[in-house]
Amino acid sequence: MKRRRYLPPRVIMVLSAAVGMLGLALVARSDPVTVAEAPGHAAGETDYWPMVFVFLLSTFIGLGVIRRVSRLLHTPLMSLTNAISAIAVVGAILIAGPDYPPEIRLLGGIALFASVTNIVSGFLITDRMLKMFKRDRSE
Amino acid sequence: MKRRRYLPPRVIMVLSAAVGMLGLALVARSDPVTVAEAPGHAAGETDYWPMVFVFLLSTFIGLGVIRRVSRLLHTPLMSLTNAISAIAVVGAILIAGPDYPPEIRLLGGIALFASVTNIVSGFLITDRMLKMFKRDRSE
Amino acid sequence: MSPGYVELFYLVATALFIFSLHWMNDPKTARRGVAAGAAAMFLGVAATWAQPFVVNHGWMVLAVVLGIAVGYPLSRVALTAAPQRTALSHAFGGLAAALVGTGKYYLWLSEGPEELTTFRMVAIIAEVILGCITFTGSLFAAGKLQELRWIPQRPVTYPLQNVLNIALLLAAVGIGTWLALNPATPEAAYLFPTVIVIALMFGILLIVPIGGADMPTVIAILNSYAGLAAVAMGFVLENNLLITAGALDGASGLILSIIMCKAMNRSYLNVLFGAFGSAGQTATRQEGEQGEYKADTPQSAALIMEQASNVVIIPGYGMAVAQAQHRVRELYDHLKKRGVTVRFAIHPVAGRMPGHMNVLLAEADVPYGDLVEMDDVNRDMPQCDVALVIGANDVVNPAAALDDSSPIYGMPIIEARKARTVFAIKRSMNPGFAGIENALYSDDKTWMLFGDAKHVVGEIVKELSGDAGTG
Amino acid sequence: MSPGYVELFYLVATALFIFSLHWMNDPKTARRGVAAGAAAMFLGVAATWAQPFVVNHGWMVLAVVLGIAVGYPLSRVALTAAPQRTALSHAFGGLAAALVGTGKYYLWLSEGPEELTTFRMVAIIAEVILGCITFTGSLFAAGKLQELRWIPQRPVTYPLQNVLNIALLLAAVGIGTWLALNPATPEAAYLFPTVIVIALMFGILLIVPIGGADMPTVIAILNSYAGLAAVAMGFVLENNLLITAGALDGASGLILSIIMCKAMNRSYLNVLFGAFGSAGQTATRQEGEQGEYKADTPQSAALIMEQASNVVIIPGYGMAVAQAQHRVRELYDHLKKRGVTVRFAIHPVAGRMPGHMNVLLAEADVPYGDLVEMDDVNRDMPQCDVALVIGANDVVNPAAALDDSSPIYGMPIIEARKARTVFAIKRSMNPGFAGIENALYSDDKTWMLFGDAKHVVGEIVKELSGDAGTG
Ligand SMILES: NC(=O)c1ccc[n+]([C@@H]2O[C@H](COP(=O)([O-])OP(=O)(O)OC[C@H]3O[C@@H](n4cnc5c(N)ncnc54)[C@H](OP(=O)(O)O)[C@@H]3O)[C@@H](O)[C@H]2O)c1
Ligand SMILES: NC(=O)c1ccc[n+]([C@@H]2O[C@H](COP(=O)([O-])OP(=O)(O)OC[C@H]3O[C@@H](n4cnc5c(N)ncnc54)[C@H](OP(=O)(O)O)[C@@H]3O)[C@@H](O)[C@H]2O)c1
Repeated sequence: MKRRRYLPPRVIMVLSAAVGMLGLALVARSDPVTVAEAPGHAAGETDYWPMVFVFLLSTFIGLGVIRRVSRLLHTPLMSLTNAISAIAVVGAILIAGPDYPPEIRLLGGIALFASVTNIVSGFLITDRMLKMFKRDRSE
Repeated sequence: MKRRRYLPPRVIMVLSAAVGMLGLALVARSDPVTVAEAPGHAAGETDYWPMVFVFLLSTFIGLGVIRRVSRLLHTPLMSLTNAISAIAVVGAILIAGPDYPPEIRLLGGIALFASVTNIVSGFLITDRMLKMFKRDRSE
Repeated sequence: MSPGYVELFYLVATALFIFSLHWMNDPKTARRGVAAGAAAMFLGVAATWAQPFVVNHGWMVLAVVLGIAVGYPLSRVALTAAPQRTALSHAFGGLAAALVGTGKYYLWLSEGPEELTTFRMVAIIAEVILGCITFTGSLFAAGKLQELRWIPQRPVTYPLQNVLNIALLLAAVGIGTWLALNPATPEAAYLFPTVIVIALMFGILLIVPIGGADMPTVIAILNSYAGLAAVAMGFVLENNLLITAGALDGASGLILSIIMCKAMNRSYLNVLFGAFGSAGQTATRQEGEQGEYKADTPQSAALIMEQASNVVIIPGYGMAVAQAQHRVRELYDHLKKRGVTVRFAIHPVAGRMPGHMNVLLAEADVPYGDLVEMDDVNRDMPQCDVALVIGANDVVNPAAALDDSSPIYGMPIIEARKARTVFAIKRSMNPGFAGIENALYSDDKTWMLFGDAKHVVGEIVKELSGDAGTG
Repeated sequence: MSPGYVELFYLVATALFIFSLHWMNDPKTARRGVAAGAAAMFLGVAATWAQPFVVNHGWMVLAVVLGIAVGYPLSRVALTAAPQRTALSHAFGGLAAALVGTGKYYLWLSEGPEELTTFRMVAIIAEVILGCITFTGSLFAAGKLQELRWIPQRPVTYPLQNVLNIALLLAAVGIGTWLALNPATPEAAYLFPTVIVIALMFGILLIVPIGGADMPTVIAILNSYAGLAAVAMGFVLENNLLITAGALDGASGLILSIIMCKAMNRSYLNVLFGAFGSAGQTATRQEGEQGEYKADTPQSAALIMEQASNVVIIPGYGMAVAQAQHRVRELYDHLKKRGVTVRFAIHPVAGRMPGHMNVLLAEADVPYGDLVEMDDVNRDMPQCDVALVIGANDVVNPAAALDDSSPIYGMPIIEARKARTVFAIKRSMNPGFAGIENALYSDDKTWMLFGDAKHVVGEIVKELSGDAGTG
């Protein structure tokens, strides 16, 4: 099976350059403010760079892995990644869980509800679709 | 061209589990010590997790990318990765450069010398080899 | 960052998410991929919830139970409704991201404005804008796909539309930037909501000019927005799992939308701003000469296929609309039993979402070994006795290959016209998604079989089985 | 972490390193890969050096100049010496890692022992142990490959060798762990150097029992150690670029060594602890019956090849030793000119490093389109008129396929024996790397051409060109 390469290096290059520029913009503004003003966080505040690295590296992995997903499975892939995007549930728990003012917790609760809906429906429907794919009838 | 998959998911799974275990071991020991004892670094110290993420993600990328390197180019690949491992130069600069005691700077200087040797010879010999690969004679 | 044990779980979850997508590269391992993804999600939730500062358990359990109660039925929808479900689900995802961002902002604003560093503000604004756009945009897209009566199917266009949209977006970004630089300013009380409102509006206005049939591409793009919103949330909450999972998602949406654009031979910009298949365009096309055509009966089609040695079935959106896949599988079975070689030619954008035909045929139990990709089947087309087109139109339109004035010119097609005989099942001579005539239907070797796909195929099967009980 | 602008450069450098390796997947883009890698290295160095606390410029420039002075000549070595150069270079890399780790340890010890957290100590110990093993191990491996007189080529084995080695490693790890838990203890003054000495010794003892010909696999493993040492250094210095680049390296060494092990049908453990091809083993093998064989002359070989329509050349380590690749290319040219189809069959572990034959033939200007991989060429072997084996032995040994008592049984080979006629160029009937007889040479259809490969191929070429001036 011949697979096309959907992302020529040029495109990836441009994308990564864009990410880099974004980073630059953040740096230019952010460093003085955070180091000077944020009390108690002085050491931790500027440490967002590792997160940017994690983002860049995961994006590369995503591009590499998704490009190799079988054409056959693009519909289940869409619902699987939809389910994965429900990872926002982690953020929802962090807002809904602690002893915050009730209106904040309400926002978190709604977010939690929405994410759980996605988790449940996303994984189940993906599995339902995949169950149907058979190489031959006997399986 | 048919390429074999050298790393079955099982292997990768085991590897990542191993990394996870290593992490666990570090956690078990590290957290109380660092948080309690390191003055001035209280917020920054426990932040090695992002580095572990960066390590895991880069390893995945490395496995994915290297598996797809053309067989034809395995010799240049060895010398290219050899050159890349000279990235230790960054560490050498950080030891040799600052206003440290002379014996430390000496260590750094030797490390710097060794790494630069690798950088220069590694990239040059790789390029020399690659220059020789031609699809047909006219190129 | 979270405590060590939580990060360890996050690390394992990240690895599992990567394997989850990796295993989707083959139908044999794909279900394992779903299991890995679900396990990763479980680890992420468990590790987060287990932290000591999480105390509102009752409230959260309620939300989870409600989520399961709504999510489970959503997972049982008919597969034809899968695109709508995905869109709806993106809307929920966008909503969650926007709410979390908003919550975190007001929390910091009231408890410690000095926490609102520029970096965090940029991330919060990005999260909220992306979340809001995804929310309303996806809702609207779901409505279009569900063909709700009060949502216009056709692209709605008006003068200066793109200018207005871009101005809106710039306004949101501008206010956001200002907020990022002055996070704790008194004006924030109304400026932050303004950003939210503008982003919500922009989500709708972005989708309004896009035709219902372009929705799958839009959904993939919205998927990548949802992923990026999760990444931004990760930056806000300093949470690596959100960043990795969100980035994987973002990459997935990006690649799927690029695949679709390529298969339709259109550019990204054209999909988003081109108002393709708008009323005006279609009208001009409709004026073109209506070709001559010949109709035939299912009975004679059955006779001819029975005697063929090589039949290629080309399904399209019509098969999905008519829910004809089970009848089609019966046809496949009958022909196979008679020793006819039957294969399915799958165009990458047949139907209304990538892989649409594959899922439908898999649902009807057709082994995927007999589904052939476009490039492979085109090579064998000249050796094909009968090409049976079931509710496909654009994906077999020779204009894409021959007529360089056609809007779909350059789109790769399945070359049904190279087969010895062509049967085409559809309800009328109306055009398909792209709204243009199809010369294949007026070709000498083509016979039209008018009617609903399920009914017509059923008739053919009845004839082949020589038994009235099959229909 | 470093200041923002440094991290930005590191980020770009990381992306470039990834592209660098990605572009190696095709010879057409490979040189761009080298450029990307060099650019990434430059960015990394520049960003690090530019930081204000770097003040010893004179001292560092001296080191850099010396490094260039030594590095440049090392890049001009003959390609046959490429494995030694790589090994030597790994030794330098290991040295650098060990020195940086040591320096950082003593620095923290004297200036602020409270900085020596458990995490950092674990990383420092890992860096120093890996660095030292890589240093002495690679030096020793380079010596073996260079065939230095005072370094034994054959594996050196003695009783309880593996037990001793493992005990040493455990001792180093044990002391290291204790140090990690008590970093600023007064005993550190001698314990830390002890760890270094043990690791240095272990590096040598690890390599001593491994035969010279297993060195390529060992070099790949050492490459991955060097990478991991860089990762550990990254953890110590909290430097993301070191972590990413080191991890890429580690992955590369791992995969290359796995590829080599698979192609030789051996396990990792067997390479490291098996003392394969040791003197004792070879002796037993040598006693086996010496098959009958027939010798022929280059002249008659030239005649037969001229009349063939399909010739496959199978090069091996002997071609590298004799530096015969240029003559081989002349042979290829002459045969091509006469309309003979000539292709090269490349075994994955022919020669002494992966891809060895490819580089040599590329050096001699043979287009890589005519180099065929093992699996592809084996399919066509029965249609091949002449198989010309040039200094290859194990990679064409039928025992790998037929004799399940052979130590190389199960290793995939190039099936020269399926060709109609086989010519084999070597200097004697001595065995190759694995030290075992080769039944191919006593086959009925095989003709031996004894002599140095360069000379013999030269003779054939002379005959073909009918011109004494070509040699
Ligand atoms: N798959 C994707 O990811 C994707 C994404 C975006 C856009 N698209 C676009 O969607 C189009 C897909 O092409 P396609 O050939 O599959 O579909 P199409 O061009 O839309 O044609 C579908 C045909 O099916 C017929 N039909 C509808 N309902 C039917 C029924 N119940 N029974 C029988 N026939 C019926 C219609 O004709 P009658 O009305 O006469 O019956 C229509 O001509 C392409 O233009 C593609 O670019 C696809
Ligand atoms: N490539 C790798 O990555 C790698 C890594 C580790 C191990 N190995 C091992 O290396 C071996 C490679 O197989 P191979 O077939 O290429 O090599 P080989 O089995 O070592 O055989 C080389 C042959 O070349 C002959 N020869 C040596 N010098 C010559 C000269 N100047 N002129 C003519 N002939 C000469 C030798 O015979 P005479 O002495 O009679 O001339 C010898 O039989 C395999 O066993 C493989 O497992 C390879």
